Amino acid sequence: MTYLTRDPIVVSALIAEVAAPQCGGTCVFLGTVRDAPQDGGVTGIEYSAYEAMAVAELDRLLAEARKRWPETRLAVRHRLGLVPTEEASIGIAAAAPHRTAAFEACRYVIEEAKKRLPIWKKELRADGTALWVDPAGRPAVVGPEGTP
Amino acid sequence: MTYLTRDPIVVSALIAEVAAPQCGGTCVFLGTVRDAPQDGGVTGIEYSAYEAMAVAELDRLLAEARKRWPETRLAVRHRLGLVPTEEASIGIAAAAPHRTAAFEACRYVIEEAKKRLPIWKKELRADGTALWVDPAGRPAVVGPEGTP
Amino acid sequence: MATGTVQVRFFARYAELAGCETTAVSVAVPATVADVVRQVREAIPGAALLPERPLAAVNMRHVRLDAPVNDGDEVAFLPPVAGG
Amino acid sequence: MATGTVQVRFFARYAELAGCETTAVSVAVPATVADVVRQVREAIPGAALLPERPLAAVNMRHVRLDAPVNDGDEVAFLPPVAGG
Repeated sequence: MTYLTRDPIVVSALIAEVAAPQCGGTCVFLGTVRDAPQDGGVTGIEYSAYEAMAVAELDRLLAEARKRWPETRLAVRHRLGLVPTEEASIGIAAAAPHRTAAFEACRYVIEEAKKRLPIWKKELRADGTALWVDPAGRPAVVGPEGTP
Repeated sequence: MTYLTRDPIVVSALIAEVAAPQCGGTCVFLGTVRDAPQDGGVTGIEYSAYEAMAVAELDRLLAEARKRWPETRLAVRHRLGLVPTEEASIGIAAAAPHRTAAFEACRYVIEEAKKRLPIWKKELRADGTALWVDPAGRPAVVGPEGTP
Repeated sequence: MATGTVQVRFFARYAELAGCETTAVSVAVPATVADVVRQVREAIPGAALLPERPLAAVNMRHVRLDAPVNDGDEVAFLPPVAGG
Repeated sequence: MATGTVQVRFFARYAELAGCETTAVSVAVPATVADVVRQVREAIPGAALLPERPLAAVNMRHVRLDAPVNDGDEVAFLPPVAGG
């Protein structure tokens, strides 16, 4: 499974990956790089990862989601390298027989991805400066279950 | 706003409609026609609508969603006519500065659409028969707030 | 009592039962949706097969059966909805 | 007491602070992640700028600082994650 890519995320490809005749509901989430005019403008974010661990962690969290929502089909793509403003850094598709499972599984994957994927952002400001994003309020130590 | 279409729903067009530099999260829902092997196979669903009221009702429910999640941008497409198995009958995109609003607004729109849109399905079975879908347990009388 | 003319619309399975998609009925106004239902079930043979308490809309808004109906209103009888 | 060799990896801002992406340290085993942190902060000048209790992974799994570390393990120090 190719979770990590340096190319733009193609939503239709993600959807095609999870499509199945028994699935009546598909939920897709896209996380996009947003501008921050209050910070003088953001032109893009440079994403870097502990790639092997990010893949292992995605394997684990997708396995958890599939156990919790057994009939759900999931696909995830995280982009690395420079992602310009308004383009997607992460795309998740979840298809299930019924929509509740599709929404819940999709939400689970993005929430866990945010907490657990060893991926970092360097924000590129319009003035040419670059800044590591340190998510506010995130504890410095996270245990296997996300507990400090 | 063109909510109703007889053509396939193009997800990328829906996403483009809601994209904005201040939005960091986009949630998309697709409702697709699913096969039902236990019913001898479904080849498609013929959708018909009280079109003017479906448009008015979508105007109303999107206005409600925009009031409840003020910074959320929404787009909806409902397909009419014959929709073959595995193709989408409804597509919803919700983009917001933060993902919680995107997920919640998208979910609100599909739940309300299911309850309120004057749209009907005739299921086309593999054996050539056709059957109006009468959603089980749905009360025959629904008031303006969805109460019987 | 004044008499009003109401445009009635049937959809999906109800149009098949009624054998038509639209009709006009005269009702004593002020009337309610329930009055229109009764009138229609009596006037159109196939409409007697409609439920006594169908889902209804007046001027493109979902309403209860006790909602008022006035001259010129459009009253629609809607089978249980199944969009999406 | 036996001595083990542990591969250490730094990422993102921590790699900038440490001035390198990887290093190897010798620790008395059995050790904990906290032991490796102490060792690294002493051995590498820039690593003294790392937090005393960084987010860490052993063999590509998130662990607490009291997790065991053995000879040949890969220990990674991770700045607060910000994926998605």
